[in-house]
Amino acid sequence: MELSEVQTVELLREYQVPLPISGIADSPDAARDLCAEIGGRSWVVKAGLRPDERVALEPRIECTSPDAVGRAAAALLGQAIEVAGTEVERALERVMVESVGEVKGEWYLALALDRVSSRIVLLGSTLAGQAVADIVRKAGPSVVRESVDPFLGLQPFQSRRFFLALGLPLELLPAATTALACLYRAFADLEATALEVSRFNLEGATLVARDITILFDHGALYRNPRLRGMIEQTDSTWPDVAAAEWDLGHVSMSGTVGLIVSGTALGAATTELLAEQGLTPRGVVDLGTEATAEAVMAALRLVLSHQDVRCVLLNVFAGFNRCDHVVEGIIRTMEGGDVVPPVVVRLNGTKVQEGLSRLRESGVAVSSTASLDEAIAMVVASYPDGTGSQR
Amino acid sequence: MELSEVQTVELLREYQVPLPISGIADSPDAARDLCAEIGGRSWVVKAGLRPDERVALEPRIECTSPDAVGRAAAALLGQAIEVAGTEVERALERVMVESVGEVKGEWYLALALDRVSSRIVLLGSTLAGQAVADIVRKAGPSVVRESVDPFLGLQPFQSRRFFLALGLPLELLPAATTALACLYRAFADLEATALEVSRFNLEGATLVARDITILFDHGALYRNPRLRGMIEQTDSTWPDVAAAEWDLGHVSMSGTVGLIVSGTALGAATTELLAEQGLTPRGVVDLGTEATAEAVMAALRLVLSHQDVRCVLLNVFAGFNRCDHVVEGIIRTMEGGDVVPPVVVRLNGTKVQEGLSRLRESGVAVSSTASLDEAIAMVVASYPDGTGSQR
Amino acid sequence: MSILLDEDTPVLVYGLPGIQADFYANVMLDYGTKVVAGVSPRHGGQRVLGRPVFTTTDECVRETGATAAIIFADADSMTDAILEVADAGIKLIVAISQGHRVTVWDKIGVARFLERWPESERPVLLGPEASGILSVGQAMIGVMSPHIFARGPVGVVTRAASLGYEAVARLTAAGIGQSTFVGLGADGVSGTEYVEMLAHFENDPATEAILLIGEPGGPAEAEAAAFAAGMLKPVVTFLPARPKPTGRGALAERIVEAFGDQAAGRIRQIASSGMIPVPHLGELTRTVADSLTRFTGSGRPKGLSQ
Amino acid sequence: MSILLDEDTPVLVYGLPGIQADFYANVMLDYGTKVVAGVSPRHGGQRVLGRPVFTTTDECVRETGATAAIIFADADSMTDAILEVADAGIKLIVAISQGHRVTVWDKIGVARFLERWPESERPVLLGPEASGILSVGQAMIGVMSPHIFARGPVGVVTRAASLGYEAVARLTAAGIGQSTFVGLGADGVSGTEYVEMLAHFENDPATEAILLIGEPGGPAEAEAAAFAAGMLKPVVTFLPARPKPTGRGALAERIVEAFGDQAAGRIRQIASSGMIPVPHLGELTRTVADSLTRFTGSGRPKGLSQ
Repeated sequence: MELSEVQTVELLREYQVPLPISGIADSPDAARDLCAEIGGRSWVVKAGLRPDERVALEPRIECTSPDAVGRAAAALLGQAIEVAGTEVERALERVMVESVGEVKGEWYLALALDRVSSRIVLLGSTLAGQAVADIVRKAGPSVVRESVDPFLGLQPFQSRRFFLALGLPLELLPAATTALACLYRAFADLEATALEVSRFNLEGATLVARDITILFDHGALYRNPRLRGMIEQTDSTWPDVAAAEWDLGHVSMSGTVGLIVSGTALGAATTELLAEQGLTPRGVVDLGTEATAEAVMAALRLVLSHQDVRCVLLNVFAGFNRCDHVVEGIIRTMEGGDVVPPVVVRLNGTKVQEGLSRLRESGVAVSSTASLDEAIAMVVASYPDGTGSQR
Repeated sequence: MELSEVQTVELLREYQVPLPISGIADSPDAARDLCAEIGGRSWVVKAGLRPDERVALEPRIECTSPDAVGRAAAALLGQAIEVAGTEVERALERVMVESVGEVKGEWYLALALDRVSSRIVLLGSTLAGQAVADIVRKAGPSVVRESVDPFLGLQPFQSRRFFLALGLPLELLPAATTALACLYRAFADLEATALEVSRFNLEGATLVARDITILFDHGALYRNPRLRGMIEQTDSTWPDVAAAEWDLGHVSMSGTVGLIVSGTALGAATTELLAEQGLTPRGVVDLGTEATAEAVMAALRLVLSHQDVRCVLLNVFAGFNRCDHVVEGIIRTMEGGDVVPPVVVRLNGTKVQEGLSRLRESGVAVSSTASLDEAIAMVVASYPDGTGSQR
Repeated sequence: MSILLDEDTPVLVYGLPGIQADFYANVMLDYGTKVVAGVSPRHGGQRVLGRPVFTTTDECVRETGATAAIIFADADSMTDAILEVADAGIKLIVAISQGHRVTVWDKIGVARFLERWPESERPVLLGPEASGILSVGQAMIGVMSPHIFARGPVGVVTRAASLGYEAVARLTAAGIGQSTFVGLGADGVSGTEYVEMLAHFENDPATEAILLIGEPGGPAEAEAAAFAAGMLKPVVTFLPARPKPTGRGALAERIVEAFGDQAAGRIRQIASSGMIPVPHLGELTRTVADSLTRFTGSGRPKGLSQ
Repeated sequence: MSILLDEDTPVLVYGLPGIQADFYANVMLDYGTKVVAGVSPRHGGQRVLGRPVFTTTDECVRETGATAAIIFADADSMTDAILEVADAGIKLIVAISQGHRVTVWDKIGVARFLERWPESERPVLLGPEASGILSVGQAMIGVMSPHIFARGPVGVVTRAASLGYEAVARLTAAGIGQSTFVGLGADGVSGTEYVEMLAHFENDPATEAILLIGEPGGPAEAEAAAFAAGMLKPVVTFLPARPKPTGRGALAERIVEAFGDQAAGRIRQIASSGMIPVPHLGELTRTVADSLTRFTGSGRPKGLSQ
């Protein structure tokens, strides 16, 4: 789960994180005029109002004059963005303009939950503005890290050690320690799984945290209605909203099979079996371990929302899941009509007999089996021209 | 540091602790009329507006009719109370009336910091309304206890185990667990050292926490301006306020020597030496480990505020304290005049030579020595009629 | 023989009575598990499935001598339930969260809590969101479907529940039975790791080979590979690559993989894998069968099963 | 000889430069203490008293090999400073709080933090609000006034700073010297207890008797009494009774005394005290002198001093 940059800034401001001054504009002229209002020596124009914009567009355009800001805004505004996980396109209607001071130093900071050691990892690098993968590759050993005990939280002495190792000037330590304490507090309070500050800048005499990403796990959302509300605000992330609502995992891919599974690892193994047959999923939806009929219905709606899905494969090996509950969701969806592509159902595990019997008795038009190999064969058979033609 | 009952209730209400309905009255009639307003089957009249009232007066009068409430209020109002640690008397001006429902069960609960194990002790007993010393004596092994890890806080399972062992009915566990979680949160949040609920009652179908005491250490006050403010509101606790202001410890006793020491243990040993001579302190003020001249002045003011002090003994063996700083405070106090009783100064340790020289050079009228035995002899000599006559 | 669990292990069901707890307690009983009692803060004093229900785990352990537990709890009550069960001295805990998933922060808090015990005394925690443990033909503590298992020489340890079942079903269909199946639970935050299970399987006379199912590139898998290199028994691994989420969804994982507390070890260990990889699901049974013919430990004959 | 500290122990001064740190670092240096460096988050890179100042304790330990530390810090910074010093591997820590007292909650947090080390590796923490440690004629880490000490056979351990000095001054005046003086700090929350020091003194060839100064009826004193019963060397105790505060000021103490984690042990141990009590301060030197004549351990002659 990800927030837009505007939402991120709104949240972090409450934690007294030192953030850049910014504004929002809906036209090139408005963007240009913003520069005088927000001040600064240079500016960054961003498509920061929806989470998916970060992915779809160049995330930031640096400008050294108000006119350049206007041109950057013009280049962005009106561009078409595919709503993530759907085929719907919409135009970019607003841009965000951030003021930048005289940059005298730049660092990269991130906090992440380390599930293996039950600690929080704090890491930093001088490679500001780069992706963590690049930082790993380029700066491996020079990356600075601290391990934080969740029972104690980040201690000031750790912050000082961290920033000194990153080469921050001594006189900035108190301000940097305070800023990092605010970031840590937000991270812990919001139960985030990762928080990245791509640019932790010294501008003039001031520290500014820029280009921030916060990620959350599904679990954290039900406990934090405000975060949930923020994610729901953005219609563009409908798959994310559905995923949060029904605890579904969701990954978009480029194929034509709409794949629904119980568990990401089963999804991975099923994807490999499909690949053996020349097939790729369009998307993989993970029902998790305790899917209700309603969750199954939402999962089917989610894969069917991709118009290029040619076949649906639902592969559930039930433990805590129950085949009878899954079947209930399938029947209700099929009876609701409008399901065009063929649907293959593979069920095994808890209540498999009850599930398969009920499905067959219902008379809905699905192929069903308890064997995954048979199910894969049924999917292949649903491509009358062979699977090679699938895009 | 202790709060009045009204202040305690005001604080705990913010933590959603289930508290009795109560009101404040300044006349017997008003107290009687309050009964109808606050409802209830019976009432308790208390002198609950200042912390020292708990000590000076019968803490609570139980009444079964509004008329009885009026009579109880009449008995209390206008009574003279000695302001703790001073000879000033003042009249009780207001009483607190609490509504009581149909009491179906009563328990005693307390939370306290266990410095030895670095844990928080939760204890409970069925001997509601009794002093902890009596509970220890009467109920020793039947007392129920839980040990709480400060890093984890009180866990619901511990509350359930605790209340079950106390014999609470199963159906009350959720409400009792919630109430105790609120109490624990207040305890931890306010950094209290002890929190006692003398009566944790089941009244009708509701749990009510009554007759609550919260204690704080000096250290916690500087971090919590609100608490500090509450304590300062009540002029009656001037010694406490002075103690908090200068980090002084203060104990009232019944003798005539105004004793100022560096450290409670040195105070205890000095008291024993005085006792050998037939003398008892009127009060013992502890300067602690880092007394400034101002703190010494406050300590002298504090012991001199007792009009029955016949001699002042200041006994400092300095380590982190410094004799030169202590002497500064003595000289400034003596030069300010109005010091009637003889003052004996014993100094040793850090900067003792500088301190004693400066004191002698100043010419202020005190006897001084580096030896405690000599100092005790000087105190004895200041009782011209012998120490047997001291009161 | 088996690891951690057999037909004499006394098991308590936390959350019994309850819809899910009732259902799976019945499955467990049918399979021969020695379910001795239920624990429910709200239903103490009742009897369910012919067993007493206690209000606290402490009391239950005192009265029944239970040494293992399965917990059915909502995400919001899960931390409290695990702490209660661990605090009562239970050393084998399967945790099944109902409804919402337990937050990763809660899971980390529980794992951090378990550090209060030295490693040798620390409870084994499977979950939250685990499948549980099943010693074939003896007992089950979990939410598996017992009909897919058959007795035999393969120990199975998996983080993935469904894929673990899939693997077991394939083994059984191919005539390769299992000794004990252990589902560690998703996310890898429980504090109980593959390595601990590998050590148990290595010492279990009934186990001749181990199938480990996980994720490629994870630090726990790397640690397991290093451990497996020193084992007598073959360890077969199936680590299907998961589709990477688009966007920056995997930021935390990438950071921890690169810089987590185990990261340095991971890089060292990946080079020297002591495990036999399964290329894809279709090859699983063949790879396991091959590995069984390799094992000659304990002086027993090589062979598929015995 | 001495315990924990001698003239070769490399000591860092956290909070140097600083008014109090400067003053006591000078006293320590004058006494012969091997002060190697200062640590100050704000003054790294400077030189003070001819020693380098580092920004972090980590760096200081790496560069100077310091193994002991004295911390001068405000109440609000004390927890952070102690954690920093302990995290850097320092095993003897004296903490002196400046200005306000450290809250009891903070002290408990620090003591709880130190539990991450097994007991045998846990740092010795004297304080916050301690006097420190002084090995007579060798070195001092603390805020004592060295002129009151004289070399001799009595180990002193005290929670009370001033009363400890008073006792030492009386011993010195009576011709009875000291080996090492240890001020544990007030409140008894540091996690370092009398018992640990008694064990050190028992093994120290220079110590023939121990003087323990504390409070009557405390659980730590009771634990010490039980330990002393098994020691070869005599333990003299001076436990003056403090005036009880009026009102309910001592509620926490009363609760913990009766029901704290150590309370059960306390009741058991009070009955069998292995310590020799000092009736009042005037009797202190005589009681200690008497105890010295009793000690015959290590094959050395009995005697007041040697």
